Amino acid sequence: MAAVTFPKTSTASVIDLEDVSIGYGRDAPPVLVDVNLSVERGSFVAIVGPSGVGKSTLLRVVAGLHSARGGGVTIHQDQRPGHRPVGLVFQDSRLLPWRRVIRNVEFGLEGLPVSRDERRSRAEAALKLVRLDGYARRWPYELSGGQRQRIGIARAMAVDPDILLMDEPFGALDAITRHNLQDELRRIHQETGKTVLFVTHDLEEAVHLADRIIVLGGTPARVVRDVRNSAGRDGSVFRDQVEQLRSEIADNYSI
Amino acid sequence: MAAVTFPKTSTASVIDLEDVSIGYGRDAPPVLVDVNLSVERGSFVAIVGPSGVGKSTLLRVVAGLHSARGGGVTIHQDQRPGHRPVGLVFQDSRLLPWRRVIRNVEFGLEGLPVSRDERRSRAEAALKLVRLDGYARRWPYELSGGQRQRIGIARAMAVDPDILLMDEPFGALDAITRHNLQDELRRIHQETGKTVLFVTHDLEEAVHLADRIIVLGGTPARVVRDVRNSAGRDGSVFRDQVEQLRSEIADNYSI
Amino acid sequence: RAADPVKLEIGYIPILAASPLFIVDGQGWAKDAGIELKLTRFESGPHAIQAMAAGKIDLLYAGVAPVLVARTKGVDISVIANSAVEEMVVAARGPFAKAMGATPTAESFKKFAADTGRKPKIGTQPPGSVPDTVLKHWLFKVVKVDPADVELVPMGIEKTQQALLAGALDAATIREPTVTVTQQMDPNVALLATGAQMFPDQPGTVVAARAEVLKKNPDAIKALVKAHIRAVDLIAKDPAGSAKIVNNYLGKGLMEPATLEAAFKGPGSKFVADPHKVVPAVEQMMAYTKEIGSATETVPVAEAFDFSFYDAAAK
Amino acid sequence: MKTYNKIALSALGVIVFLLAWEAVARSGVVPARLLPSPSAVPAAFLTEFKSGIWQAMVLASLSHYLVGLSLGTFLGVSFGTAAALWGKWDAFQAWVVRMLRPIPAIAWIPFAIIWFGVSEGAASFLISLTVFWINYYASYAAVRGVDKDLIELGYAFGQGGLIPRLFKIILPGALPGILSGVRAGLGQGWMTVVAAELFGISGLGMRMMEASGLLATHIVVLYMVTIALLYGVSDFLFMQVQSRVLSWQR
Amino acid sequence: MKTYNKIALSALGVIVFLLAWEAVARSGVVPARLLPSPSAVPAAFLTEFKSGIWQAMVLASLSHYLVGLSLGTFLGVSFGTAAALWGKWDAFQAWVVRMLRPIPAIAWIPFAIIWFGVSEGAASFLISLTVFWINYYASYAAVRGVDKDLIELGYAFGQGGLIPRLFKIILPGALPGILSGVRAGLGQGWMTVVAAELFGISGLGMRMMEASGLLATHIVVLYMVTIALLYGVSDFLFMQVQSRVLSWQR
Ligand SMILES: Nc1ncnc2c1ncn2[C@@H]1O[C@H](COP(=O)(O)OP(=O)(O)OP(=O)(O)O)[C@@H](O)[C@H]1O
Ligand SMILES: Nc1ncnc2c1ncn2[C@@H]1O[C@H](COP(=O)(O)OP(=O)(O)OP(=O)(O)O)[C@@H](O)[C@H]1O
Ligand SMILES: [Mg+2]
Ligand SMILES: [Mg+2]
Repeated sequence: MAAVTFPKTSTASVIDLEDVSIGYGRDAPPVLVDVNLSVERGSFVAIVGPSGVGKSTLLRVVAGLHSARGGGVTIHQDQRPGHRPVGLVFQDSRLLPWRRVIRNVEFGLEGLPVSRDERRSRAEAALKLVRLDGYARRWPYELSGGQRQRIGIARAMAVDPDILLMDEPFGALDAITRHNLQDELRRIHQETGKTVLFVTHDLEEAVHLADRIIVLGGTPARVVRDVRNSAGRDGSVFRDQVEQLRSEIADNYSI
Repeated sequence: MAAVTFPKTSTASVIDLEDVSIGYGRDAPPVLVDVNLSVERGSFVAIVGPSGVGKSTLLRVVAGLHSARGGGVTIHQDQRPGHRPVGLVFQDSRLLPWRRVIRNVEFGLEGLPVSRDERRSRAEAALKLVRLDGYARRWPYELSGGQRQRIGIARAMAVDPDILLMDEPFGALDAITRHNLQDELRRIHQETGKTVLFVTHDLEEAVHLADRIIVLGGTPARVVRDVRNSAGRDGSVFRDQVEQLRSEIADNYSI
Repeated sequence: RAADPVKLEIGYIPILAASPLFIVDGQGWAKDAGIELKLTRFESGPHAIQAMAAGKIDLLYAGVAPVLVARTKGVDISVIANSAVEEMVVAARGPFAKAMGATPTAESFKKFAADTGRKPKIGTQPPGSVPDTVLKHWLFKVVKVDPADVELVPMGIEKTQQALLAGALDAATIREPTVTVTQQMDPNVALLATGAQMFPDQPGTVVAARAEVLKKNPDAIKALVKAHIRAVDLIAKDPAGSAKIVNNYLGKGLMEPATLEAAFKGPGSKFVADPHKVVPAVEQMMAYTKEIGSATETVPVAEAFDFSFYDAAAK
Repeated sequence: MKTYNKIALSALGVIVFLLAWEAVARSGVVPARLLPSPSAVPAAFLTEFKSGIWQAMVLASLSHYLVGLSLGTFLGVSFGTAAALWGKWDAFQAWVVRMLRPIPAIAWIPFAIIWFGVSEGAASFLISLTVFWINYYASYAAVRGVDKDLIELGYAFGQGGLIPRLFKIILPGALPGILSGVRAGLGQGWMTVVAAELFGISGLGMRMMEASGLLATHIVVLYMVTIALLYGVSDFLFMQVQSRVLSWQR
Repeated sequence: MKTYNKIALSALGVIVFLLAWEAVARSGVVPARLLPSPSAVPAAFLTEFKSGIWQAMVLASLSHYLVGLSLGTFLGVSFGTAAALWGKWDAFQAWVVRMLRPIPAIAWIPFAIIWFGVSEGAASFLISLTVFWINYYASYAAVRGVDKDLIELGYAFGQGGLIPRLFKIILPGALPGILSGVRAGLGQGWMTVVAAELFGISGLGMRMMEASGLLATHIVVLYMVTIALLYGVSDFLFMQVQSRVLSWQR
């Protein structure tokens, strides 16, 4: 679980993947190969690609949860007291069933040098952010799908990480809630300079939020496209960008 | 688990909800109230509404998995041999972890008067439909999020139901896979005349697929809008319809 | 004999006093008399009595005490012959054995308690059993020990010797063949009192039968008692030969026949087949049991005995 | 189901059971001297209670039981969890455990005597042994079955170290299984109390053996009922606590 | 961990255990007559084997064990599952179970004798009893813990009837917990074999008690080791089967 290096020096790139290949099991063919990716500090990177291409797998490797088969994974991020360097939103919401909502949100704060009161107030703030402040005392099973997903977002936000890894965080949300949270995320990103790695299926969302978009494709998958993006929220530049991505993905659609 | 009536007579409406109110627990306030809904045979109805409004709950009541607190729920559907009257795609994929993919897809066919070979071939066809024919022998934990969701769709398709209840079935899918499956679903709907009840967060998807759109909103939630929809796939009618729905939902957005 | 053999199930406890039964079976005397024996072994008297009360066992080689108790509880069984008397002895080990010397006295008990700062622990079986009664008789009637100077620990038969050898007990009431075995294993184990010293004519193992069986197969029982008498005689005449036969039933592969022979010749082995001879001792013991409060009523002892089979067989 | 319905059903169950027992005892199918009817129990209780024996025996056994139970449960859960967590330790101890596991309480008695003498400690030791094994296996399986995804979640949020992983993920996740072992041990402990008092340690078990030797079956049954009540109450309380602890389970 | 690493570690564990035992036996900490050294076992085995006693006893006990184990496991899983499934039945039997549960094997012996006589059946009955309880509680908890969402899934796909629900959802879902109970019962059965052969039924237990009564401790230890091996092999095989059956568990 610790094939990731955390060097002390702070450089411009926060995440460095060099010739990384990733696979499950010993003998199975690799899922991802030749991944070279260097993410600048403070950038907002979206990852898109067909279902099953390896987006979640890539995120898990960056988070240090899965070791790469080959190549080098480096995270340049110091540990600030009271924060976790990395916060992860899972594709499945993955709440601890034996903790009430508020305690699930506090989970990542435990073990940090943070007082009990601060922990609680940060968790409450995160709950408010995802508009679930009335649900603090519920059990996870008493939530709707979208509510569960938002608790997962709140949990990652509560640790106030420098690197935010999000695996389709808004997938189960209705348009309005989604827009609200997109706006919040954009605001937080701009105000705090967090680095965000964001997996999404919604190309509009990718173009709308990210300043860089990575397209994965092929079997085994590799980075087939890496675009700088500065299309605004609407207008023809935006449309063009989305359409271009769509065809890009379609060309490399194989899974 | 059986508060749903299945009368023998076959009328134009397949699902009839009269003054239904629904809640969890004994004393908690109801989630849905005054739901009056009658779904015509062969129609394609989309249900939209904010996260946590009660869409999944409504589907569970129609499927007979949760009893309504009050009012009448009637399903007018005969049992055809070799088919289930109702097929349900869950919001979470809900696969049986101890069955391989193919056996998960076969699940609903067991107990039907269908030979072992036919069962297998129908399951394989359903797997092919969701483009996962190479994954038959995998365990559920070896799948990506979108793959799991597609197995859930295949399972519901395999029983060839007359009423298809789908709870955000394409939520975790990339644009292309999603479009492919949307087309498949539309084709199946048109060819077989299945009745489809479809929960989605994607208003474009709703307008694109459904011929009727139900908007839920408010606390406790009720049907705030019930629109016939015949906007095509693109063009200004389509856009207008989507925009109108968006504002409709925003007006009744309270959760 | 034209008739089918009579089938009899006999229960026993694996002690030396059951030897006549082993000889009867081993020599084929029962078969000769047209009886088919099935021997069933029990670890303790109570289980055997329970099996008998449930009608699963016809005859039983067991201590006289459980048989009498069973009668008071309405189990219709009678003693038809005796097997052995004066079985229990008191064996001691370690410092306690040394402190007691050749003749234990009340003073030596007191002195041991004073010297070591603890009461000697003596293992025996639960109250109401023969070992407990005769031990108490020896302690409080014969040696006249102050009850405050000893601690009696009731436990199962074979736990007693394990605890003795492990040093958890200072002394214990044991019987053959474990007396011999224990002494062979640990030469420091000394006999403090013989059965006769503990309680003169100390009653021991008897042969008991269910009344129903007695009624149904009087001839077979008579023949069996006859064989039993013959076996008792054989043990006295030929302990070595008997030991070989008995070894097949008792400790086969676990000890040598020589050990059994030594046990037959030791002070803890006295076989008496005549039930008449034990009645007075049993009566005395019953009286004493009541005196020390282990039993609430005295059992009419003579009624528990059915001498007719022995008398007929011994003629 | 409503709570009072449950209580009524339970009471009904006990009544049916007692009536069946009384009927069997009276019918003579089972010899009365082997199975006294339940109506004989109150009288037996009064005698034993007045003489003070009942209280003394209950207290003595209760103390063996509690010590043995806590020790066996604690060690069983600890060793079971440890074996499930560390593959190397598991492999190392697997066959040693297989050799020690089937040794019955009776065979441990000599060791109990050697290590503890004829003392309360020996009885507690024997009780803790059986309780230990049940908890060992239950915990082992429960810890093995903890959702790997949740462990991954722990690593993702800095709770991957041994202590937080153990206390925040593994033990809570394994709790239902562990508690089922504890519950089974609760009863197994009482089953062993009797065997553990067979060698001179006073308590319910010893009194029962004494009474059984004298065929005083009504006394035996009295103590059986006593054990049943003691166990019944503790099991009931345990279930109450468990249903609170596991209230997240639906 | 590689398989051969595992095997090496296990072998190491057993060797360390045997050496420690030999050391204790030789050191005299424990009187030699109470604990023979393991090196005395082969000689004892030869004697017993040549006389044919060993084979006879092993076969006899094995048959009691197998019958008791299968019966106890089957009934325990059945009753535990039933109680977990039907609230009414659960409430009805809850307190009756609480009364019967703590009754030790020894106290059941009279009933075993009454119902089965002094026979193999009685021994199997006693073994099945302890095995029953362990499986009862393990199954109860396991069935209770089955994911309610999966049961709902069953209803949604026409598998809500008792039979399909039970065999397609509940039992597979509860399987890890049930198997942990079966495994614990596997050992508990051997622990009870000895107690079950205390009253005239021949087998390992009886032979051990006989030897123990005559202080032939090397024979006692021989049979302990025999039981350990029999159990060890069956537990090992069980684990192999289990890891195949639960291969979906990651
Ligand atoms: N088991 C439960 N106990 C109590 N409340 C519940 C339970 N399940 C759901 N709820 C509540 O009922 C409401 C409706 O839930 P439901 O799952 O139907 O929402 P939904 O419309 O499907 O939302 P989403 O789009 O997020 O999936 C929510 O507010 C939720 O918190
Ligand atoms: N535990 C596993 N064992 C074997 N293969 C796996 C495992 N987990 C995932 N895979 C395979 O690896 C590939 C990549 O999976 P991953 O979850 O990264 O996809 P994804 O890009 O996140 O897809 P989605 O958009 O559907 O979530 C898939 O083909 C999947 O089947
Ligand atoms: Mg994914
Ligand atoms: Mg929902």
